[in-house]
Amino acid sequence: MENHFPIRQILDKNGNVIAAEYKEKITEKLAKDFYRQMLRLRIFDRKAISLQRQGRIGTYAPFEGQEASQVGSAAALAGNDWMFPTYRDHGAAMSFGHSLRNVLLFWNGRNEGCIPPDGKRIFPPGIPIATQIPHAAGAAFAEKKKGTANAAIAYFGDGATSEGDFHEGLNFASVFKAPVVFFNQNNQYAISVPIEKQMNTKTIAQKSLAYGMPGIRIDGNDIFIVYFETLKALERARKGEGPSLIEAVTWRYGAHTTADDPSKYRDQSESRARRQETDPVLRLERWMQNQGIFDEKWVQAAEEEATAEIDHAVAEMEEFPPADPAAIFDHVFAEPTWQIKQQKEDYLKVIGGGRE
Amino acid sequence: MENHFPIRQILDKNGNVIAAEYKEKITEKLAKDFYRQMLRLRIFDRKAISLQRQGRIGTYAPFEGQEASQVGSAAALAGNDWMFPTYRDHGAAMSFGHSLRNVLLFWNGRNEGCIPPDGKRIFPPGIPIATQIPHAAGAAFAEKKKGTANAAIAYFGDGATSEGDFHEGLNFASVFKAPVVFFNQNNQYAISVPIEKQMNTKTIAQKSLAYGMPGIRIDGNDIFIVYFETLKALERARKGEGPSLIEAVTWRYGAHTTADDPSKYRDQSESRARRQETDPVLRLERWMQNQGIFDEKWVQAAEEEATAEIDHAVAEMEEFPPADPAAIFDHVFAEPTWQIKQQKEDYLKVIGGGRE
Amino acid sequence: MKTAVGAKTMTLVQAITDALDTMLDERKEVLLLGEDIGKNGGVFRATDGLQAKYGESRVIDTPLSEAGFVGAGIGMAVNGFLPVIEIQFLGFIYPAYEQIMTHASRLRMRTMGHFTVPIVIRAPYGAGVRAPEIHCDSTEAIFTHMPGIKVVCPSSPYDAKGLLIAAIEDPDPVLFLEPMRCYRSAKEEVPEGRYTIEIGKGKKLMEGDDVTVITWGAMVPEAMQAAKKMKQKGIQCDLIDLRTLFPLDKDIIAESVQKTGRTVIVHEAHATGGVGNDVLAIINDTSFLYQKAPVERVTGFDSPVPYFGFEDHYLPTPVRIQHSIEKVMKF
Amino acid sequence: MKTAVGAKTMTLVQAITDALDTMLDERKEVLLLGEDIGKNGGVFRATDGLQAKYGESRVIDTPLSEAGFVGAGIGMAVNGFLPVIEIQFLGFIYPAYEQIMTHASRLRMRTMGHFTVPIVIRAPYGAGVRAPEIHCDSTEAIFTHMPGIKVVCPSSPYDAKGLLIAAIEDPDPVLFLEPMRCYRSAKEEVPEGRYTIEIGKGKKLMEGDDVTVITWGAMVPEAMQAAKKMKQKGIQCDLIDLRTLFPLDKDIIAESVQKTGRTVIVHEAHATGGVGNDVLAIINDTSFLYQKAPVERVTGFDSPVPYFGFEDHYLPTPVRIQHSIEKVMKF
Ligand SMILES: Cc1ncc(C[n+]2csc(CCOP(=O)(O)OP(=O)(O)O)c2C)c(N)n1
Ligand SMILES: Cc1ncc(C[n+]2csc(CCOP(=O)(O)OP(=O)(O)O)c2C)c(N)n1
Ligand SMILES: [Mg+2]
Ligand SMILES: [Mg+2]
Repeated sequence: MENHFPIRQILDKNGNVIAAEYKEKITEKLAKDFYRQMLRLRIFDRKAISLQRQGRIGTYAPFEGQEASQVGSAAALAGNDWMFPTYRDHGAAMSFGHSLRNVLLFWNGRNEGCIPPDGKRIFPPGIPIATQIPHAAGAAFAEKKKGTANAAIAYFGDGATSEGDFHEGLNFASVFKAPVVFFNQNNQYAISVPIEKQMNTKTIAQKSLAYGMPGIRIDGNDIFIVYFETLKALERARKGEGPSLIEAVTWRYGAHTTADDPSKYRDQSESRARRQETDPVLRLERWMQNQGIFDEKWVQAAEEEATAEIDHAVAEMEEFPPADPAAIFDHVFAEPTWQIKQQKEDYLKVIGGGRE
Repeated sequence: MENHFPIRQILDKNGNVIAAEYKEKITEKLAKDFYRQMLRLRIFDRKAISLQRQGRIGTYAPFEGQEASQVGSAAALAGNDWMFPTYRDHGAAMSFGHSLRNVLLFWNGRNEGCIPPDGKRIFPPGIPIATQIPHAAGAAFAEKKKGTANAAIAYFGDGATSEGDFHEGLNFASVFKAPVVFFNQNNQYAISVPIEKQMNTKTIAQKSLAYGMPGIRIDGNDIFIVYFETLKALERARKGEGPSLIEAVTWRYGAHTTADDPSKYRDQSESRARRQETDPVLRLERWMQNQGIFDEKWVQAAEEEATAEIDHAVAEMEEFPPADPAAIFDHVFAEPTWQIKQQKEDYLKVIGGGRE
Repeated sequence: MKTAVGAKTMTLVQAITDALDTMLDERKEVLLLGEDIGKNGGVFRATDGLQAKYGESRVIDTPLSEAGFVGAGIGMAVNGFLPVIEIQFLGFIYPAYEQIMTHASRLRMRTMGHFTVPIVIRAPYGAGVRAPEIHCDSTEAIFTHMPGIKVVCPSSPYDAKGLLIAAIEDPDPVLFLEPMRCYRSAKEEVPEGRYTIEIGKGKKLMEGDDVTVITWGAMVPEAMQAAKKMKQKGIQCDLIDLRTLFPLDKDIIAESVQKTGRTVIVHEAHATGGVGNDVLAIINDTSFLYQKAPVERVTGFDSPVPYFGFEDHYLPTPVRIQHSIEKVMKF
Repeated sequence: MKTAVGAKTMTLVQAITDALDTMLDERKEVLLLGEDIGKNGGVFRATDGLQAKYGESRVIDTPLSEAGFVGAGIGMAVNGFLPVIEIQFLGFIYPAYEQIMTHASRLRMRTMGHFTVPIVIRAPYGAGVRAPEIHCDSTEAIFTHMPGIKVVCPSSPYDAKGLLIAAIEDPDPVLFLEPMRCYRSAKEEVPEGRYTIEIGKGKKLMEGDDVTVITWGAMVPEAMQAAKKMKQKGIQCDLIDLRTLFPLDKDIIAESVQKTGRTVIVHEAHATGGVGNDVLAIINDTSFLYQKAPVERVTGFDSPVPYFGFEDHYLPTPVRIQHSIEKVMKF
């Protein structure tokens, strides 16, 4: 099966385009745009970790190492498409237009963080593993019923493929030819569990065969293959040809979340080696260097711009009004039931001016 | 995929052995034994339907048409193996040694019907679809841990493949190389839903690829291929090579259950045609005829023997003591909790000598 | 809002079909999802004829996968549709429990109203029809404890139609429980066309000053029978059909208990953790000083619903209800 | 039965590890299943070091599939093993709800004792540690309503070890809830080796004649704090840690309420359908004439557990508990 599903690349690890048919399509503009976005996300991710360490936000799930998968796939979406991210895909969400402030609010335990910008159809991050997969199938099926050309993308990890909801979601989508792309980031670990203990297959792409849908295995650290293959899958979807499964093979450098200690279960030298060899940002940098278009000053400017944007978002997050307890009661139903009304009234009475 | 998973046969529909390597293995004794068992089950099944019509048992799920799948697979088991049947697999259970009386009791709403004969490891019929699949994986894994050569077989239908538990059970078994055979009877309908609406694949066997386990598609009305392929899969399991998936393509002639009216959703002429062409009993009869060993008298004797056995079981079922309400309370926990003790006491007081 | 014009005599299950038909006709966002609901018209025929009338794009047979189609239904609801999902029997809803618990019921709160899930999940429930195991569960309490979803349970054709239409129009998820034992046991006049019954309101079925009897769904006829028997003995029951299990109708409970001071609650679910205890809590909170006797609960036992050979022992009967009425009267 | 020899000071989570270690050592049928419990030692380190000590064949990292490994655990339990299954957080048990509801809890009854399921399902539960959503649920009531499974919830290291060993030795399925907020918040002397605490028995933490305060798990320290404050005001609380949520300790509740006549129940789960209502039902059934005031319930609200930015508002606090104590005293 591994032979049937080789890891496809456009850019090899030295930054050379090895798929000639893409030479034309890879423009300086595209590359620079991707580079800027990945840089921005990486800075965000590191900032968030440091905010967590300082107790300024709660537990945080970093995605460093997976930027190409997230930026490349999100870039393939059209504005009206639906995105169903997990707790590790705020990279994709932010590059699709989610507000940085809200992403930070989410990690700071605020429901406000689940609200996407106006018009952006980004679902709140899926916490119970794989449960977002049927949602994406359903939202996509709804688009099909409305007769639009919109599609949906569902993100999930290697571990998520073990859950029943993965199976049920893919089966549902395949039966109804729903316009959805199932985008798997195979970072080869589910917390501490390596993929060999997660499944008896060498690839995730081959699971597509169980649903009669196209499946492809790609280098998730090669932003071009991620972008172009996601685009293809979305085109199929828009044309009514149904769902596809993409396995983007990647790696998280850091901990599962800031509450995790990866040295308990894996040799950290592997992450260090991968940073040198297969890093998504570095790879694109090498291509740009090969093209002679890599400009340190431009990078520095991009970094500064991103840092300023992120700092601004952090400030916004920190200036955000404190949690209003009314929110606990006001959004359970469109109209609160008597229980909730009474509980709200009682509680506000107890705390009076404020909470002890 | 259909080409990768052709429907394999040993016996073609005219009763000719088309797989030469099996010529030796198919003995008169084996054939007669299989014939007798299928006959017995068919008589049982028809009797049960008529009992239901007469109100002598409750809703009943018939299996007529699927006898070869059930007898052939059960015959491949060793005495200490585990069987996890569904509500439609009491054919398999009875040919593995379950008591006819208890099977009838089950369909008459008696928990006593779930108790297999001493030493027989037959689970009660799985009612919530696909939930028995992880049990079989676990029981098999336990045998492996104990270091025995015992295996387990899990039965399930085409519809069951859509449930999460199918996926999770197969994945679990494949990761731990549990000695279990996943035996699918693809009768092409889940109540009224035809397989084309159940899944986007043409075969169920190909779903094995998602778990890195061997999968095979066989003619479920050819008892020889069923028997020999199940035997092979069990051998693999016993040798520590892990689980397999068998798709036995078959057909139920009758209703989903006695509460179902198949004319609502399918043309009954198809069932009639299949009876003439692909019936499992008839096929074996043809082979025996081709061999010149088919003996009407022997058949008649076998029929009479089965009928007598079944009538006896019906009588036993009907003479069985009436439901003792104590059973509701006495088997919830090893030791009843105070709630249950009190509820039992109160209830027995209310009904006094008997229930109104 | 259309006004009902004529009326027809129908069973509860026919009233369900009629409600679905009415709403499929009125609102193009309504669609039905479930197992065997198309050609087959559902195993209880609740959707009979609807696929023929509205087509396969509105009445959709799904794969056998409760988590899958409830999950997909959530996605469709978020994206503008009003899915009405049939679970074949309540005992088969458990594979979808996670989707309901962590998504359908929470999405409004999680997103402070940005995304909402206006789905209805219909499920026949309860014992007493000699069905195989797991087909007989009455596990409403595992949903009433779940904030963010309403739970409705009619006992008559008229209520069934009006409440189902209200559920479909409700902007939040509603679990709609149908007492299968009552599906065809009685007929009643049901108005044609659209009408609604307010979710959260119980109904007084009998007026009496002596004892309050509170029940719902398939236990309504049993309680009614007991109440009639008691009337012959000179004890007047105030009989309440709750109709909605979350939110409970606090006022109807308090009003009645404050009048009678004596209460018997009847439900077929297990005693421990049953919705009866929520009724008890309302009595505690609203009517403590009016109580003349401890509340009696007549319920299914704290054992799994047994196989049908035992179910008549398991289910509350008029006799058990009468015993409890006498007990609270004698206290 | 070994007798404990020495004792060590440890936290609740260490006591859990110790109990598992003890039982892995004592009975070769015991094995652990779950996500990340091997090398990683569990996300809370409850199984830390156990795989190194007992090997991969006894301490087994499973695929990420709760229905799969609970279902397989049932199969293993039926076939002679004593699986102790870790669910990473109670909020992730829902995918396995069907397996627990229709199989683990019913198999003994279905087969009249022929097949049994001696499993333990361990799950950290509760809010208050600033964890992301769904990590904070306290949904014990959807299991206490399920006949055939016991539900245990210790609040101290000593109880945790003794109850977990009792759960592992129990011939029936036990859901073992661990208040993650108490995992490391206090230490206590815990005997070495095997000892058990009877499932179904509560514990008196403070004696008082004025008001009964009933709670469990992570709310014990909150209630204790409130009780101490009240003592300063001259009100003596009879403080009960239930420790087991099914079957509840009827006697300890009745004895205390009959003494004080006033009751405050504290739990972090939602009010509607909470286990508090079962306590209320016991009081109704056993102590009606002793009650001097309606029972007060201090609970989480009838809203989904909010994101952690709001959780301090959601959770019962000593102040809310004191308010309720004062309310029942003043009635
Ligand atoms: C149903 C459920 N079970 C367990 C968890 C706890 N958990 C959070 S993330 C995670 C691992 C997920 O691995 P994978 O799908 O590979 O995604 P990754 O974290 O690597 O991006 C687990 C077990 C959960 N969130 N939901
Ligand atoms: C979880 C669950 N959902 C729904 C049902 C109702 N039901 C009983 S049998 C059946 C169809 C099963 O089809 P298949 O797996 O093909 O087996 P077959 O009946 O054809 O043998 C359905 C939907 C059930 N028993 N369990
Ligand atoms: Mg991963
Ligand atoms: Mg079938």
